[in-house]
Amino acid sequence: MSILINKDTKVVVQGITGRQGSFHAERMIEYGTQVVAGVRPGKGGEWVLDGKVPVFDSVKIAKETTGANTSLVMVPARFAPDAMLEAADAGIPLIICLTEHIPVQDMMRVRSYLDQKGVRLVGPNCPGVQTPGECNIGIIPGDIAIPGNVGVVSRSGTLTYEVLYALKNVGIGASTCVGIGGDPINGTNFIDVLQMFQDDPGTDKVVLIGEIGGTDEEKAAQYIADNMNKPVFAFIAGKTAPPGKRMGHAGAIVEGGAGTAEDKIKALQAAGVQVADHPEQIAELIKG
Amino acid sequence: MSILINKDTKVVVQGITGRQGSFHAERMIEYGTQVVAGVRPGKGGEWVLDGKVPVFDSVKIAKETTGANTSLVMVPARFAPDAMLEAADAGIPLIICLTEHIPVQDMMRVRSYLDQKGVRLVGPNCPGVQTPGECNIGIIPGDIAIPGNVGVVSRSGTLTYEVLYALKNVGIGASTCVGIGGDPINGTNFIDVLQMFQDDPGTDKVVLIGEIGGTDEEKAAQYIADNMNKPVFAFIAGKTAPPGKRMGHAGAIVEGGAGTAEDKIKALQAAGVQVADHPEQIAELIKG
Amino acid sequence: MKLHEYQSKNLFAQYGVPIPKGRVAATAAEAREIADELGGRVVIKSQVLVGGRGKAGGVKLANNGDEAEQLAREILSMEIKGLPVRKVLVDQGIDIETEIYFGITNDRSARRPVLIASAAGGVDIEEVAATTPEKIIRVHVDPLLGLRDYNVNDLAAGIELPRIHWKAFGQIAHGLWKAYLESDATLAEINPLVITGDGQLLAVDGKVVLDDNALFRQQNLVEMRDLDAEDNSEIEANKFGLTYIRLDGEIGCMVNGAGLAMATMDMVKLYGGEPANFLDIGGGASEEKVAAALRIILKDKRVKAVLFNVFGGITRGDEVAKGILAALKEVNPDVPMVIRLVGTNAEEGRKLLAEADMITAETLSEAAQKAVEAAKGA
Amino acid sequence: MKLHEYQSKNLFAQYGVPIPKGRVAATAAEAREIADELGGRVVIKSQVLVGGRGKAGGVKLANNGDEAEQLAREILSMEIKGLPVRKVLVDQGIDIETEIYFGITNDRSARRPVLIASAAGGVDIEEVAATTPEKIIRVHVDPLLGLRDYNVNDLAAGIELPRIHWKAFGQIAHGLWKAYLESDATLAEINPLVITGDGQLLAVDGKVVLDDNALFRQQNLVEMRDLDAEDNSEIEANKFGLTYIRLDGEIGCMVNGAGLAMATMDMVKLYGGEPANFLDIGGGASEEKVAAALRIILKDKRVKAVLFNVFGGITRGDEVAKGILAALKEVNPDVPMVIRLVGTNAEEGRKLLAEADMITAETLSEAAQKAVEAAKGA
Repeated sequence: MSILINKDTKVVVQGITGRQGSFHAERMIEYGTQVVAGVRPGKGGEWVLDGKVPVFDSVKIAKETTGANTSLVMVPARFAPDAMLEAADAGIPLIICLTEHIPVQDMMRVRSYLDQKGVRLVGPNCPGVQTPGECNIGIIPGDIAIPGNVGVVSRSGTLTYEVLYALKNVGIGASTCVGIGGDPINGTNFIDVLQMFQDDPGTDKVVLIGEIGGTDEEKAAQYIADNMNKPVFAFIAGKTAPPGKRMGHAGAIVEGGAGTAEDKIKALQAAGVQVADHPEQIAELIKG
Repeated sequence: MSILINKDTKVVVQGITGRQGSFHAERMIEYGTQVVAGVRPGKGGEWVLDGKVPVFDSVKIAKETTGANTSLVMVPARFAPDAMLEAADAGIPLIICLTEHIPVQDMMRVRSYLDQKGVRLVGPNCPGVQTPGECNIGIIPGDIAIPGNVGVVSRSGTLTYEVLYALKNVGIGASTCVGIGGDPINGTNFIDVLQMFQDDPGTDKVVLIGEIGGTDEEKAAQYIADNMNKPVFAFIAGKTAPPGKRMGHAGAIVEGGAGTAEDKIKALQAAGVQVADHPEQIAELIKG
Repeated sequence: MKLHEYQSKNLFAQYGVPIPKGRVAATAAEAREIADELGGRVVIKSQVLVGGRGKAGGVKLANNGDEAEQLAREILSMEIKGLPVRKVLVDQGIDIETEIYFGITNDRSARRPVLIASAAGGVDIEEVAATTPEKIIRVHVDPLLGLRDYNVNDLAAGIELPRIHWKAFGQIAHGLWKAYLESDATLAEINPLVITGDGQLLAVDGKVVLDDNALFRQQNLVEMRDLDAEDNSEIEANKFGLTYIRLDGEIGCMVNGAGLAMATMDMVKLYGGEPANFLDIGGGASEEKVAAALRIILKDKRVKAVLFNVFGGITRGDEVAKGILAALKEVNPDVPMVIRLVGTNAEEGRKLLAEADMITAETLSEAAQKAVEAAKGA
Repeated sequence: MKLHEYQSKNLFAQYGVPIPKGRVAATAAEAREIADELGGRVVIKSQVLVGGRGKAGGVKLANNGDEAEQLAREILSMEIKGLPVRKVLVDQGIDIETEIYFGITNDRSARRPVLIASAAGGVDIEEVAATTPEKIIRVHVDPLLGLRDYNVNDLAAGIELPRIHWKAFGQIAHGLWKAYLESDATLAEINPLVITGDGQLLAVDGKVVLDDNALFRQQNLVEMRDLDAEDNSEIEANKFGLTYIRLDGEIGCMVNGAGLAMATMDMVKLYGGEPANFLDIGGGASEEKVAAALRIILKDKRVKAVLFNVFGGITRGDEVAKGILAALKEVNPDVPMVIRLVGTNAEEGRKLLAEADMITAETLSEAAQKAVEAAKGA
């Protein structure tokens, strides 16, 4: 079992004709993901990736023609807000946006619109979602995770790979791995994913990978204390990050004394979460 | 029993310090309606109507202070869109807007926003809502209807009074009378109200008063055929209206051959609705 | 409020929509001058606010200044569907390859703006919609988001616009949208949007209808109003806050409320008469308003009887009656007057009016019947 | 990107927010000239992009041109928190009656813009929020609707602003909102917004922080960038698409991915070292990028060892290794280098790097430990 995506997920890739888009779409297909369509306005009717994927002028047409039910957005930042709105307007219920550097005000408008449409967005500025063995949407390497019963949710990219890889090395697999992204305004937060994992019969344990900035980890801790009976393991990056500086991710910043790693770790521990000192330790903690 | 409003409804009047606003608020209080607050920015802290009603600077403050759960909007057209947005933002679940002449594009934006907030709007350009004997919000005269089991829904003002009055004259009362207004873009349509009447145990029969323009009566007919078992009686105004002309109400216009009284009457009759030749006949038909 | 073709196209041009070179002329000599400037080959188009001017001979092609002057003179002396032609638009002749329909309007049932396009442009779009609806592409715009590029892509793909024109079409779409939005239009239409022989897109004809309720914030556009195209009585009624629409019958109607006014007209017809007008005097009934309404009704010499139908709700019936009596004294009508007054203090009102030599009625049916009879007797 | 006070206030003024008369000066003579123009009584304010300049002596009151020149000279020779003062703002002296805080920022957890106001203005708003949170009024704005009058009313009522000032406050609110919106600000702040003795509202101090991700559409504002206020190495890193932040330790870190980079720093600390920097080289690792990153790290003379931590996922480990080797050859560092390479083709990569006299590690823990040891030994 899994959350968000599985072997039946049909993906439309917005920006499939770009360098990044075509490269990763190819990897996704190799993984076994059903990439049923690409979108590039003005290129409708063409086929890409050696004729494997048809391109459409809009998400609406792509969805009507192929039945796509998930969109992967890999267009440049200045086009990404419209790309998400387009997918939502076309009735796509799940949008995964990898694009980094989207202006915050744009994201506030997009998120408001998506909420009103009841559309789930994962990202932006995230590595994507992977249900090992079934479906891989985004840029999480296909060979670093094996199927299993641990749900993983993270604000980070390579740090997540690190944890997945450490789990794999001790023979532990993942039900689904969700990268929620490093931006201050995103679509899906920890609580959303924790709830899905709690409800997913295929997930027995959960790993949460957080970092400095905002208060989402603190809210997640509260949620865990109130609503979860599955064990949760966590790592929080940024203990040594200085205040007032964005640590690469737009959302990773300690501002006005809020958003420190210490606060988050304390909150999680108080909620019964085992917090690792370093990412590789997660695997040891889970193995027990 | 009734729909939308009853003796427990607490009303805030936006525009209570205006000539129209204060006049009708006074009538509403005489009727027994709980008018708990008025709103006029910059006049917060004053009391109006001989000290009966406190005035607040915003709907939000009025709601927090008085527990108002319904707003009556009686401000001029250029301020009415913001007044509705304000009530919605303040968390008022029911807005009744009497204001006429609101620009259509403003109304499209307002309606879109209210939908996303899950707020019910009745109107604009409507006479209001009356639950005889319990609560009267708007300008429907208080003495032309008696409590009863007939639900009335109408796009018109005085034409509705005509029907209520004719019903009263033969001893028939109304459960609730809802004026949905004569504008092309409004908040609540026939189907919304028909559904409420169908579900309301206090309503046994329903009167629908339509007019030329749009296709809401046709859609209502379909709804009645598919979903209602309570008898419905109707009158449609505008059989003699020439095409291409707005008959007073912004929404009352036959355009491109659509929206004629004939089409609406046919559709209603096909749905088993008894359609009266003239408004006073409604009372006779119901009396049977 | 409708804008003329030249006004509409100039508005579009302000928002970056390309239009043919041309100018409006009020005389044949001016038309010649413009034709000469444009190189001779021009279209002379009557500027009247009714449809079907082409079929009526109000649009002609001229090959040189002489022809332009001659044709402009002819057109400027025409009347089309009762409206005098006071101006002609002289546009350069266009080498037309393809004609597209492109409009933006308010979709009442979807409650949002809709872009409408069709590759079958140049003709009546309602006819296309009726006969070959699949040729009409509709794309809704979210009113809080405004027009997005993907809306335009859906439209361009829908009408199978050749890729080479997508960029130009996109600019036109955004221009038309801004024109629609910022002028509070209920319709902003380009028909035809032409693809010329050398691959340019041009708005060859344009139509804009403004939302009358939004004119308070559109002062620049209000100044373009062409009162020639409107009924004098309707203009007069507007000044007094009345809504008046002239019809073809003999029974003048004066009613408070639009729905009730329509119902009253319908009743007149039901009893064998024909209403002379729609007239809504709105809430209350001040002496001044009633008098103005009476004057307007009676100006129509076909009126053989006047029917008042007033539901005195908020306003008390006796006060309404007094207003009517004062108005009657001022206007002094010579046709029979039937009044039906109900609601608050109606009894008192009816008594006052009966003394004033008016025919009174209790119900709407009775009132309509009496008015029809009175008109026949008059 | 931060704007200076004078830039922020000029931006606000463009949107109709009233500001004191004044101008920026780069020399004491200019300051004197401006003071004379303004009538003598002026405030001389250092323009530096750090907080607390008042406490540092960077804001002074002058009563005449002589004093202004003297004080400007003093301030222009100062360094505040390591930043040289290159400009002063010379503003007319204001008769202050009341000081209000008024700002607009992005509320991360509400996911919408928030207006923040307090009658306790003029001081650090975070301090007010911490000690007397009830004095801070927050009103959210719907990002699709934009600022509405009722938002402003809620704010004005919340801070109990006297009615007489509501209109002026409303204009300032709409101006500040437009400035925030159209410049893609993450913060637009007036502190204090002053009510003067004669009842005027004036933005006496201003602060604007722009969204770095939106600078592509803010060319006019980008030109105001003050590179003096930024770390040279950070500017250099930016050019290569790297994110670099200087810290105080001795172990240089080069990592792909922001989260992993933070985790790597944390590991260094965990094993008793101190990271010298945060550095994210992003996806892939081209020779050029790696070389630039190395140069930037090694420019910091405190660095005693460099730790590479690369998760070769999409990019293959052997290619990453080759990129690093080429970069090493170019930069030729004289401190020990520890590399930990995992993921796709990591084995091949590690072999290549071991031959190049680098210390290799299998896990992040091992790598951090080895780097700390190497730094001690160096």
